[in-house]
Amino acid sequence: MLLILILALPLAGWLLNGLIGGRLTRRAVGLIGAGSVGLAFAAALLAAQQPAVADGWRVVLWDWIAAGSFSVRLGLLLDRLSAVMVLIVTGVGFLIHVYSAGYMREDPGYSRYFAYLNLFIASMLLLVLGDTLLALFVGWELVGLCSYLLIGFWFDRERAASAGRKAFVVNRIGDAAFLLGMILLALEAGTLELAPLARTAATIAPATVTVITLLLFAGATGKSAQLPLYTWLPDAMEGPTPVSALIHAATMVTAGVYMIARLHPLFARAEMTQTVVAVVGATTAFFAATIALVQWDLKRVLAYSTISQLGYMFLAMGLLAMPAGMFHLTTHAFFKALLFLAAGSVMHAMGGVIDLRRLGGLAGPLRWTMWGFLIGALALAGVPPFAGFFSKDLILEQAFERTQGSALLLVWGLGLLTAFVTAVYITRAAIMTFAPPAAHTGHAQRGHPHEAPSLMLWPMGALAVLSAAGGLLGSQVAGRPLLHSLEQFFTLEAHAAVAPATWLVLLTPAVGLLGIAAGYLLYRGRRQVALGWLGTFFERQWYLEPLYDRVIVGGSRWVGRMLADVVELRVIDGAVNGIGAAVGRAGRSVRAVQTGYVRNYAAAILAGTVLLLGYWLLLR
Amino acid sequence: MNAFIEIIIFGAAAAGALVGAVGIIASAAPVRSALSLLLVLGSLAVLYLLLAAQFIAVLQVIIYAGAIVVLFLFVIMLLHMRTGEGRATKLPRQRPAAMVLAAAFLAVVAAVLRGVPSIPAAVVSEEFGTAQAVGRMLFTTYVLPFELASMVLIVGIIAAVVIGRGPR
Amino acid sequence: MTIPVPYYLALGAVLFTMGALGVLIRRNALVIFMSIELMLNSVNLSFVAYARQLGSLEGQVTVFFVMVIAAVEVVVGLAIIIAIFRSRDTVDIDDVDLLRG
Amino acid sequence: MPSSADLRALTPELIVAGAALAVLVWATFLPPQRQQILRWMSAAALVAAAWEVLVLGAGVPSVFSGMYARDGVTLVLQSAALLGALLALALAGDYVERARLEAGEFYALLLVAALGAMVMAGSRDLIMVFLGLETLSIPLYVLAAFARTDLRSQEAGMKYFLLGAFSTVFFLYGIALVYGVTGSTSLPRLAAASDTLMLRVGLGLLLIGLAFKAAIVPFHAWAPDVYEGAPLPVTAYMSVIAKVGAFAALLRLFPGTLHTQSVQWTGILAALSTLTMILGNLAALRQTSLKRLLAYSSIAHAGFLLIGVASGTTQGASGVAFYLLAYTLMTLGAFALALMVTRRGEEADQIADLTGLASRSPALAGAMTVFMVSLAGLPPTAGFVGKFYVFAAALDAGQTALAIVGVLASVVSAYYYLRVAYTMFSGEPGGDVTFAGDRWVAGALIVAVVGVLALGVFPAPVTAFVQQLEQALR
Amino acid sequence: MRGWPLLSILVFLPVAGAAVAAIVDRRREQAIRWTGLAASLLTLGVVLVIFERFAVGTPAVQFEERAVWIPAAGIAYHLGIDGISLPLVLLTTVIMPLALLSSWSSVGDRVKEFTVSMLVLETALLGTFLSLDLVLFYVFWDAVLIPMYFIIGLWGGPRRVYAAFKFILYTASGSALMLVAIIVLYLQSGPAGARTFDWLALREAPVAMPLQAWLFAAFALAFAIKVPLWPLHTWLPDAHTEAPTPGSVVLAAVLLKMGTYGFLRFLLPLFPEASRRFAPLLVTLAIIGILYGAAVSWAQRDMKRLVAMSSVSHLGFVTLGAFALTVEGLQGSLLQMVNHGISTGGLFLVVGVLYDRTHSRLLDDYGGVAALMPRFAAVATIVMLSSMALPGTNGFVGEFLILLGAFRAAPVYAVVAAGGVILSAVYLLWMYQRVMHGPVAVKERARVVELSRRELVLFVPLIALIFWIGLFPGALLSRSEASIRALVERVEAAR
Repeated sequence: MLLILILALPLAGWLLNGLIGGRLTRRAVGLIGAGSVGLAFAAALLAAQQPAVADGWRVVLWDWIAAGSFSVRLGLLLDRLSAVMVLIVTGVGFLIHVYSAGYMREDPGYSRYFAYLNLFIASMLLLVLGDTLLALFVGWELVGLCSYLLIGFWFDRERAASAGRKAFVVNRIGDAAFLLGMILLALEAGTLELAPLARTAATIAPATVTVITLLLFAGATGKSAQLPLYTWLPDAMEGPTPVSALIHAATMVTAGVYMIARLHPLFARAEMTQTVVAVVGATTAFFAATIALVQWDLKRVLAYSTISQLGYMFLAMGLLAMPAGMFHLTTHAFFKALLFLAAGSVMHAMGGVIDLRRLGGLAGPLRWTMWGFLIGALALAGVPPFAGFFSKDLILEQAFERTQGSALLLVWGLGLLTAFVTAVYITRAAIMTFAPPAAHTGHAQRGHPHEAPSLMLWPMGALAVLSAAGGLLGSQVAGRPLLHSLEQFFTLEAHAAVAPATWLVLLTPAVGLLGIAAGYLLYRGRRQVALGWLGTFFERQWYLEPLYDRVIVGGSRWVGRMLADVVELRVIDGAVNGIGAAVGRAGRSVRAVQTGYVRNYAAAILAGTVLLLGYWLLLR
Repeated sequence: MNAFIEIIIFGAAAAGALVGAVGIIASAAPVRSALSLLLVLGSLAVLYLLLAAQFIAVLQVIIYAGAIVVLFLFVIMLLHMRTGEGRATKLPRQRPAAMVLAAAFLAVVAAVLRGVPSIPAAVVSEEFGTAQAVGRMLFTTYVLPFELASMVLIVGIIAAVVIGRGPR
Repeated sequence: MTIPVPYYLALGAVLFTMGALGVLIRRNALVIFMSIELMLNSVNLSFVAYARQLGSLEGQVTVFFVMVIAAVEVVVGLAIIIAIFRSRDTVDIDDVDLLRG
Repeated sequence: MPSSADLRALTPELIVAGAALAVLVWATFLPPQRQQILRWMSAAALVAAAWEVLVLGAGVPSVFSGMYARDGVTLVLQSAALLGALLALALAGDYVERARLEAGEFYALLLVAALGAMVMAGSRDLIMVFLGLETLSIPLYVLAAFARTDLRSQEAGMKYFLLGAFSTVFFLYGIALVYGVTGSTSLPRLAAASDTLMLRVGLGLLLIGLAFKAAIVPFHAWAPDVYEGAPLPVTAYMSVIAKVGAFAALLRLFPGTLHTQSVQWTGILAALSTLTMILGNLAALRQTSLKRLLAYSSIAHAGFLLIGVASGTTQGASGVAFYLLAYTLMTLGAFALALMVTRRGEEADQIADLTGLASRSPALAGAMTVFMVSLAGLPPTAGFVGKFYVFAAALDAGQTALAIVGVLASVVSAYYYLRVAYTMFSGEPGGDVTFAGDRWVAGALIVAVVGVLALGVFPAPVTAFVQQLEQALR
Repeated sequence: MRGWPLLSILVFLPVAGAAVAAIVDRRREQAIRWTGLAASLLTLGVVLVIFERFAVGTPAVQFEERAVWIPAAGIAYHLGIDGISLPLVLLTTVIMPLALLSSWSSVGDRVKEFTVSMLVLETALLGTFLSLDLVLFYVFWDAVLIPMYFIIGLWGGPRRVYAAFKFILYTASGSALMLVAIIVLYLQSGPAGARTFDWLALREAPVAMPLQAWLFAAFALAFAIKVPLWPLHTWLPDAHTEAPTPGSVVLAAVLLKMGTYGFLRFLLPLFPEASRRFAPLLVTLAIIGILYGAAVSWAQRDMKRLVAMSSVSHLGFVTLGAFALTVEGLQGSLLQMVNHGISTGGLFLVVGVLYDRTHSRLLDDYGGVAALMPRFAAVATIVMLSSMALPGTNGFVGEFLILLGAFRAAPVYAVVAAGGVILSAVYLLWMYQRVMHGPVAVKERARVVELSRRELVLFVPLIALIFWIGLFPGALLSRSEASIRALVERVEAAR
């Protein structure tokens, strides 16, 4: 019941806001929106305490699809893994709902916004709580839908609408692969239920497992914006900033990581896939970080940062360092949400301006925001004792351990390099935003930049605390509660829990601090540094974006037009019309035979006679 | 009948029929065509006699030569017709095509007729072909068609009345 | 019977063909009609010849009916030709071509 | 001399012939305004004859010294002929009186033509077939030219007559050759004859004569011109009655008499049928005149009908009979409607003249749609069932290609029939076009609509009826 | 009600309604409209009774009715319903009232003729789905053409005449050869006198192979044109584009299903061996259609054309499922027939709503409609998502089962077809954005008003069905399971 309630609360919020929200006051809408998620969070907290969670608490709702030998029921499953996710989703979700109540205060689509947001929470919860892969997939697609709706929330802007569409379509590409992987799994394992997966996975041939996991991972690259399907996430910044914080930083984009964690019995049996995941993760991490270095749009900096950090998580997942990956997922949810909310606060203050070149000097007017941003930035840069340090450090440690002595050590190297770049770009962003001199000459219509209302500040505060102290969840100091719980869940082959070498532990923060220093040196005084040809290379997204745009999008567009204008109209329909025209022409020429002259007709009769008699005589 | 005379008569009648046929289709003036037709009809009447069809021969003279050809001539006079084919033809290809078709038709028929084994003609009685013999058949076995023919004749009358009648 | 029956039949066939030729090449409706009469007569000749060969009177009876029908056809045909001549002042069959297509 | 049994078997023909004479004679004594009586008389005679046909049934295989039969073929095809004549009569009356044609003569000719078709159905001797053919044809020549001051009517009469006479000679020559081979003109004797080249030529020539009457390609060329030129009710009548007569004779001759040699002629008939369907349908595609359209339609249907004959089976024959009934109803129905469309009292035979008929009279438009759908061979109409039967017969006889050509030709035909239907429902009628008909025409229309639908939905009784001809052919 | 000939009542109820509508005075348009609606709703009621009483778990034909029709030719009036026809009958009767209701605004002239045409069409459609005698089936099959021809030709757009003729000639060509095949099937069914057109009997003794292949080809051609399967589809865009809204709705929702229904009802059981042998061919065409239809949709400027081409793509999925020859695929195929009816029918209603307001179908004439008609935008979104097969909607269940079944048959089928999953999002979202999003760009803003109450009523049942089938597909799947399973066994057995 409690489980169902977690899911039902945001759903109810969606229905209420969606159907009658237009007739309610803004206060009521906000209350329903945020309240339902808050209550869901409370319920989740309660549920997570239940002892049943340890072995997987399952509630079956109804038989869903049954055809032939395939059948699947719809149900919910709360175990150690999903509990973490549920708490993140409802918790961070609640904070962002509250923030949104302030941020969106003046928007005409207030109730629609909250309806979408509630639907998103419900979908995300379904994704997390689904007890079958199919239910997970339902949530998976529904969060994609909500993402589409929310990116394109200001649909009267062409760019926002296009960005939403792009997000959906790119995700669909991954989803198609996911779907195929899921179908193959269903056919091989005979079931899509998650609980017995550990058992059934063993019965599938290793090669098949590799295919299944690769397909599923392809789905994850879409949802979690990894190479090569990362391209939608930067564009998704067209949506309202709290949405970016919730969906495109804290929760939805991590679904791919969660999915791999969820299916770890499968991924654990597919070594080739593991390598692919790790390499893709590491590459993406570095790739996105370099791009973040040259972005002028604050939110895009954060977006690429998100992609980069997700790369870390996949790196961890690929190396089967799953607890570490999930830990980073958690801390990242905190500090990245915080960063986004801070960015939102900046936008709020600046009347929507987000271009780093037009900001600056906001340290004064936006003091609280600045502190929030800085905490988030330090966490991101991996500076102790902020949350990011613990998780990132753990990932790099384990990466080194597990790849030591193989060519895969390269991914560790990339991770380390990325940590440096990360520190540089976040320093750059912080300086550009808050350090003097101010590039803006005041905003005539809105007066001077002013601090956000408390409704927005409080959630930022809460997240700041979490970003600062979230590391405790995985720190020896506090007894590693989160990691401990997860390690019990992931029954992978035990890695000898050796204490990492000290130099390794210190390496990551050192690199981070180095990066901060480098960033300060480079960008102090809000210098706009171009990095030469390298900068251009990064800015063009390593020339991947033009490739996608011209070759893939342009190409398929051209194929579509070609088919529609030439093949369809000229060839296929042309053939059909040609037959019709030929019959018509035949009709006309047959009419011409009817000359009107009796003598011609008589000749026809005689000719017919000769032919008929001749034929009959020659007949056997 | 003397065989020699029979051959002469047949030859003359056949020649008359053929000449007449050519006359019909080749004469420029309709009157000559009509007269040629008369020649054909007469020749055929002679041949009918050779074929022991006295009654038919008589009918041929009375109905065909006597009535039908006269009717044709009447109409020709009535309409003051000259050839009616003065101007150049609109269908230049009709004539050669007609020649070819006619030749082909004749070839087909000839081929079949040649292939038929020649059976000697039946021996027939004196009665054969007389008005009594034919008449008896007409009123016994063929009474139904005979009556039906009368209906057709009535149609001929109606046609003459309705269509032959001048404009109102 | 000195002259074999096939001679008559051959003559009939030739006359028939000439009649058909006349129908096809002449433009004067009356002459065309005469050609048809020629064909009819050639058929009659065949009937009579066959009747002689078979020694059956049926052929001759048939000829009787053909004559009756021929007479009626002449009446109908001439009536129509006269009607056409009255309104068009021609009996050239090639000029009777209002209806076509 | 004929016995009383002979005469009894001939009652329907006698009634019709007698009525023709009576109408002709009485017409001269009637004042012009009372000509209606003639219509009633003719109709009564046709009904009586039909009644007699049904009462007499199919039990007398040979009367008048074997000249004539009152068997299944006679029964079924005479019924069709009388139905056609009756409907055509209903259509003609109003027109004849409006156009001030000689009513007595008109009805007499109509009745004699019907008599000719009836005789063709009952003939067991080629001489009778020939006479029947002429009894049928000559009145039609006259009727075609009946509007004697109208150039087009004259031309129609002239063309029909000349070509008709021309083709009749071929038919006669065929009789002569058959007679020469078999020594008889009797059909039963012909059935026993062995296959010789001479016989083939004879039969081929007979076929040509009948094909001309039925408007089968390439002997069809007269039909469109004559249909267009002849007065509308005459066109309607001849489109039906000539088909009935010709197909009656074809059935008697081919599946009826020559069934032992069916390999000989089925191929030829199939070829003719194919040609006819293709040419008839193609030429109809681009017609603008409704009369001419229906002319090509009648050619096309001759092709469909011939499928049943070409199958060479008795099922095919009964299929032809069913098809003839359906054809009679739907074609005369369509003509009835064409008759009702007039422009300032004149015939308005363009398809475009039907524009907007539906808004003036939805019932008429609906009826016409039924006819067009039926002509196109779509269910649930008589036309569909008829085609179904002949196609089934062809397939049963292994003539798959013929059936395929048939169904495809039907599809082509849907185009021009539905164009007519469409025209009625679109647009507004032209100002000077009126739709009117007397009660007779309306009655004929109702009979035709009900008949077409009834034959389409409940064909079983009529199927059973037409199958009575199968015994006669076996 | 036990013992009533429910199926006959079902089939002929609409025609009875048409008769009533025909005698109402033509000036009382509202009365005629209500008559039509009432008749179609009554029909729906009958179907619901049947749906409720339908025995689950048996492949047997139920509510069977049989009567002598043309004994001489072995033709019977034989109706029956099983798990395969039930969903389609339900679909037909659900769509019809909606189509009629939608005509209230889109059809302004000759209301009587229109209503009569639609009701006659419904009878023909129901008859097609319920006939178990091949001739009876053919009669209904062809009878569908006439009313549809008039609906397109009389109430359609500017090129309606061309479209109507193309529709009828194209589809009639296909069915013509099917008629030949039906007759041959009959002739093969036994010695003269013992032949039959009965589906149940013919199913028991499939004809031998070379002939079976030919008959299969003839039937398949007729069905493929109706579906329409690539490359026989070009009648569809024209017919859809020119037809009035209710015509497009019925055409898309129900008429196209006649073809795919034919696959399941006739091709597979009557020609099992040929079906197996030619399945790869049909699947290949289906997959080409999926991708091609989607690609071409994307390049359209005319909304109706776009939706029409999307039908080619969607029905490619249905065909794929059918010829995967697995229970999952066939179940999905059958369900997807219903789904496509709902979603594409809905899309045409959406376009119709827009067209009623602006009289344009061109994407270029729209933009920002969501700002003017938010409630409509929400409705359109749901319909679009259903068409895109988003999980939670009906489309997903069908597409998933089809892909599952296809994957089981041959993985490559599913892999290529999955491309269609992507492309459907591409063109639908593209259309949606062009119409709904961006700055307001419609010409006469004042006329673009929010959905009326009547229009809302149109969409409510569709949306309900979208979610009902999406979440509880068992109601339909369980009813068809036994029939589909028996069908697959039959095809499997014919080796």
